[in-house]
Amino acid sequence: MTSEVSAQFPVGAEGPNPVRVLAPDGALVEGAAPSMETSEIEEAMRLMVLSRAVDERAVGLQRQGRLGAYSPVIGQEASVTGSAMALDPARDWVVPQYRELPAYLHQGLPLERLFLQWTGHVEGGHIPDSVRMLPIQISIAAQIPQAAGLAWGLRLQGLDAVVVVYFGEGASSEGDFHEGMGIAGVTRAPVIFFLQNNQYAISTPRHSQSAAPSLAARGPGYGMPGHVVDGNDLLAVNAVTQAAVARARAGEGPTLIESQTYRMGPHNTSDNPARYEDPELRARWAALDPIDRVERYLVRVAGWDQSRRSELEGWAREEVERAHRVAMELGGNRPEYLFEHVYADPPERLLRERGRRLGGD
Amino acid sequence: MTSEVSAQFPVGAEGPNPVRVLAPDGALVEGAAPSMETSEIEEAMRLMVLSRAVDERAVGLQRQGRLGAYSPVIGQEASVTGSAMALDPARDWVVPQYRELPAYLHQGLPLERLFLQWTGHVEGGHIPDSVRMLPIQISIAAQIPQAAGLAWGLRLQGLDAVVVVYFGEGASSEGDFHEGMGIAGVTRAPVIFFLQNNQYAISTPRHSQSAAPSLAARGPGYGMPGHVVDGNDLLAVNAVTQAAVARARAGEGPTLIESQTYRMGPHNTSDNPARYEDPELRARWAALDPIDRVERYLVRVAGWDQSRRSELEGWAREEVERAHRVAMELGGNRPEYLFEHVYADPPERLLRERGRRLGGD
Amino acid sequence: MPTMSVIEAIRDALQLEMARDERVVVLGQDVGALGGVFRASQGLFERFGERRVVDMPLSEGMIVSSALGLALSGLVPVAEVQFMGFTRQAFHQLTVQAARYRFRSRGRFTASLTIRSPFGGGARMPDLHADAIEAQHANAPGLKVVMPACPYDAKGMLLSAIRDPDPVLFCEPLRGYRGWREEVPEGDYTVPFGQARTVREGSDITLVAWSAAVHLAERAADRLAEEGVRCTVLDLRTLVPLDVEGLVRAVSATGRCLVVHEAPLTAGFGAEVVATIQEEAFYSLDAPIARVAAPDTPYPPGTLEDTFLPNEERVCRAARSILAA
Amino acid sequence: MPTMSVIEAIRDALQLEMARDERVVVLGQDVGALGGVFRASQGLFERFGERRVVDMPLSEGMIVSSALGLALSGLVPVAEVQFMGFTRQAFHQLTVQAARYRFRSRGRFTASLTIRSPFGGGARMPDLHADAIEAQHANAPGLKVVMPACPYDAKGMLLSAIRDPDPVLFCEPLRGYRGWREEVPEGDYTVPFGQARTVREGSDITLVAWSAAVHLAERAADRLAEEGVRCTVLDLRTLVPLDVEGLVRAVSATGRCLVVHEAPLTAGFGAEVVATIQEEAFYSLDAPIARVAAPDTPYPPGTLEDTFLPNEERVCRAARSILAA
Ligand SMILES: Cc1ncc(C[n+]2csc(CCOP(=O)(O)OP(=O)(O)O)c2C)c(N)n1
Ligand SMILES: Cc1ncc(C[n+]2csc(CCOP(=O)(O)OP(=O)(O)O)c2C)c(N)n1
Ligand SMILES: [Mg+2]
Ligand SMILES: [Mg+2]
Repeated sequence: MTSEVSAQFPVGAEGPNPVRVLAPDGALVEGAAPSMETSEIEEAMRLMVLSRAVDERAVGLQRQGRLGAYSPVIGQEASVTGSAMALDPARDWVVPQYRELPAYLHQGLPLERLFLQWTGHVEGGHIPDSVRMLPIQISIAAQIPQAAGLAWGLRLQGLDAVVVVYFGEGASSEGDFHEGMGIAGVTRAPVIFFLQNNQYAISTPRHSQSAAPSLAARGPGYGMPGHVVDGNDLLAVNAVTQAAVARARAGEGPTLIESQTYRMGPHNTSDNPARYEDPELRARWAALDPIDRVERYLVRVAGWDQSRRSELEGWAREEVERAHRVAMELGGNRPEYLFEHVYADPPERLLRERGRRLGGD
Repeated sequence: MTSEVSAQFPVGAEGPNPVRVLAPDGALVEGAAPSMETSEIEEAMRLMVLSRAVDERAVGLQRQGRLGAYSPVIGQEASVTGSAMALDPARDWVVPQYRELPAYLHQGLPLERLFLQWTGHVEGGHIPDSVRMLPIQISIAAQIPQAAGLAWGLRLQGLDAVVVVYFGEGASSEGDFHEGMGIAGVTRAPVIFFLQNNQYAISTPRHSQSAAPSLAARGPGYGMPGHVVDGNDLLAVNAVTQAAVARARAGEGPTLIESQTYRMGPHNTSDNPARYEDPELRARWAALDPIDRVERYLVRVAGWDQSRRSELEGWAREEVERAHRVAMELGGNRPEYLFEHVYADPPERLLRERGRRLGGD
Repeated sequence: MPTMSVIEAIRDALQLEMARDERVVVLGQDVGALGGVFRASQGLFERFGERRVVDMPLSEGMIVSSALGLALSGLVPVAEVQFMGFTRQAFHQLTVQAARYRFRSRGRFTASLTIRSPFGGGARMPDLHADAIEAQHANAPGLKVVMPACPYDAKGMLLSAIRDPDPVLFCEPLRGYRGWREEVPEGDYTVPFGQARTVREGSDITLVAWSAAVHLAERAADRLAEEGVRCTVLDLRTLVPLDVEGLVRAVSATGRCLVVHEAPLTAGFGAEVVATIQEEAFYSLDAPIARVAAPDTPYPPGTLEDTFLPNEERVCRAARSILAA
Repeated sequence: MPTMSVIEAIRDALQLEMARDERVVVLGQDVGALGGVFRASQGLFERFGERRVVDMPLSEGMIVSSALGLALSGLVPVAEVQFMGFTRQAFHQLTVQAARYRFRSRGRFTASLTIRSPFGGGARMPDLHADAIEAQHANAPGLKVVMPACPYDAKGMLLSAIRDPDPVLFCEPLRGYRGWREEVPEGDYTVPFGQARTVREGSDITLVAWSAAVHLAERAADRLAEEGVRCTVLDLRTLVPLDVEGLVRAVSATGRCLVVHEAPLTAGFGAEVVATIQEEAFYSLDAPIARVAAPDTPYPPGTLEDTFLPNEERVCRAARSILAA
């Protein structure tokens, strides 16, 4: 009888090959063309190099106790930058998890505000009015259905905005992921679910997260396509995201993108990957550095030499110092901040307590 | 560039054709063989006819105010019976939603206990020790991840039990569904997710529930196969479930089955489908009555005539009366029940309150 | 003035506000063609169309989180969660995410969203449908928890809730959906939050309640009146914000107080009421404040509701012992 | 006798019980090779293997609901939810599903499951990691809520929790994970639920607290002692079951009481403590009971914790005004 019973939706042993545009040696793969102008790729380099400089500085500051927990982007710069640059910050939105620094900068968030975030200054979450992004989300996956609702709402208001929501492969296990995908599907909301599969959720490896060979396989279960992309390939990520943006903008609905990449740093500055990381896996990915790959491409097509990268790195270090300095000038939190922005119209009881606490000590 | 960007997991406009064994006229479809002996099919008839007799009586009783809300099975008898009969009640488990009466009976739950459930008697939820099923679940989808955990636990204990968990297409929108599928996938738990897509969740039509052409398409996203089956075809449902049971028993992991059927009755006895039901859709499904289809098959292969069905119906009515009578003999709830089985070891404070309340009024 | 039941008052508020403010969208399970399982949104789908009245998939988490997303986009969602107990499925989205957007973004983002949800006994609903969990939400700063007890308040407070720039959990007394008719003005009016309502005044004892329990307190007060006991009945109306001053005033005037609610005793909101009064009006108290609540058991099947829920007899008995103290 | 920190005591209880009872399985995020983000399960994976120490996917709902399923199958799961605030993601599975299986099945099924979860300030954790929401769980009949304050209790109460046939939310004081070393017996012992612990006795005022706040109460008591004030410090240990008798006894003896907790004031568990005392010991009270708690604001970033959380200064000041009353 089992011959009658065909599994209409069989599971392959392995996921599909990811979309790739740029080979690790910086050459375009056979038949591929870049989706970005050279000037845009140079802009991407700038964001990626800046991001890595922030990582370095932040880790240093954290060791000195001058910064709270910080989640380095290292290894995922192309994944974040390539996707973010498919957006138009003048109309599109970014909904963050917490490991997407270049995307925030591309949307227009000043770097100094991020230092405020990491030092635990309340102003860290205060996104300037002109910047289309939500605050960083620490409650894993909570932002996913919110992003779907945001996209749906923007469309209901006749705007042609697109929303990209970032999250990890860990986040994709939460019920919130399912609920966000579900509502985006039925409302055809212009949202792109950008899943950064960096192989770990703190110490938990990808295979403990789900038995699916590919997480992109979840798209069709919500009536949307699912793509797998080489997340260390700036141009592939950008191309796949551009296509998803076009689809969303045209009213054709949401897309799920699984960007396969690797977290080259610790989960955050209090984590020690030596306890759980697979050294072979790490070595394989280390050879696929996303910034080096783009640099090799620029060497090939735009006449870059080593000095260009060093110059950028120098600029980035200065920019990081500047931003850090500006952030520190704001000073620390003040007790009264605790009582601000709790409600538009705070209850009497809270006002009384405020008076007591701020008056008293 | 979009030519580079192939959707590895594209979404078809329509779902696949469901597995079918028995044509509406009661003939086997070309090349199909029944997965059940004729005697088993007669047993299935017994369960299905009994279920329908319960539906009729329960609706009547509810109108007289002698029963709480009741959710009729009508239209879904083959879907429930065919799947339940793939199980071995001596080792396998059923985890219910609430619309699977024949499955409970097949597991060995006495019908009288269900009358207790529907009249709101506390003993309604008291599953006898020998019966492998959890109590009916009213909180939609909450049972799904519990079933996965149950299956995982049985396997960890070296048992070769399989768990079938029932739920509706509405339930598949809850985060609980995702979480249950997820853990079953990674633990390869011996559980079958039996999704009864009866086209409505109260008034909400299937297409408002999800944009996926088929809900079975969700299987691969969790590393398990997804099947679509004609839920009004007893033999197809049984065959597909048997295969899934064999797979689970062999340690190969979980399966998702979408059984496409139709709720021919109201959502429950306080619902009025006239407000929302699509009459054409209803008419199409009305022609596909699952009991009639099996009867036609038995007429063809086992020499059944009209009298067999009438006899069964007579027996069923009597059995319903008997069960109802037995249930009523137990009497109503007694105040002390409120304080029983709250904790193995109730807090002092609760005992005091118990004394106060049971002593006082 | 027309008379309305609670459900009619709610429907009236919804249609008025949808007509007045284009940004208002209604979403929830079965709120469209069916008009809601209790008909709160009846007629809205036909009048305002499927873009503004949305049948949602069966997921409370999805309903609350996408309502939050809609609010972040600038719309004004009014979401229905079919039963208050099922707000637990959306607990983090409501009590943390919606409640803290303003704070976490220093005011850049606000969650101007209303969650309507019925609760409470009396209708003999199936398992898990009647749970009163208002206290669990009241411990979530950033969220407002409002609990009208009558049609007039239901309408005026729902209009306040929808217009409130912060998230509001609007809890509706299922028991009163079809009954409790009273005169309700046509057209626009609001009932402000944080102002308790004196239902009746009496000098012997103050009965404090909210939502359906207010009616129980009134009935008990009637019975006590026959025994010559004069009760003040205070309807808190909103738990957050809490009208501390009104509460203290009402209790100080009588020196005796009884709090009545449907939720289980331990950590129910009655505890907050008692704690607040005793902190603020200790020296006016002539007797210990008592609570009449459900016992610390799960919500039982309908036929055990009479044992589980507060009733007139239990309220009167508790009042008498306070008066005897 | 060896000395242990809170985390060592927890680890010791886990390994003892896993060795003693084969049915015990440990599950949670990062509990395997990493040994838990706070190392509570360090060494268990190596010793008991991946079938009994399971790294779970990132979903608290999944963790709690599959632990519940494991319990229904006859195993004895001990699940870690990385931070108590994230039990909200599993709220209905914990506060309804696990809490009511016994009741709903008339005892056929029980949820012998323990959820361990750290909480509380002092460690300057990121946003949303320190929330104290014990009161929200305490309003869920069927669930037990236990909150040890010291290594000795952490070990003995965890052993009680695992052996308890009912679901237990075991809340761990993050602040004391590495500190608060004290002598803890090797081997098996249990600390029963529902028995408050008298940390010190004094005749002027009773400070009531649980979990980390007990240490704060002790430090405040030290300071007050310098002013000649003798404090009783009572550690409730478990909120459900609540040791009503012990609480009443301790407060009656001094006639004055202050409750200290980290959760926001409104509808925090302090309200229940105050309400219970004033119901049961009204005539022994010489002054209103006060609560020192967090204000009704969201949990702020770490550097605002000092403004947000109760501290010695605030506890002493409140105690002094009670004594002056
Ligand atoms: C709801 C919730 N559960 C648990 C945590 C603790 N936690 C913080 S980060 C993290 C892992 C996230 O993994 P992933 O989504 O893959 O993102 P990545 O850090 O790898 O970028 C966990 C478990 C949390 N912050 N929120
Ligand atoms: C968590 C939760 N949300 C809402 C409800 C109210 N409700 C009861 S049945 C139902 C529809 C269920 O639809 P489906 O899962 O398709 O099962 P069906 O009734 O069609 O068999 C709803 C919304 C509930 N009981 N539980
Ligand atoms: Mg990750
Ligand atoms: Mg259905």
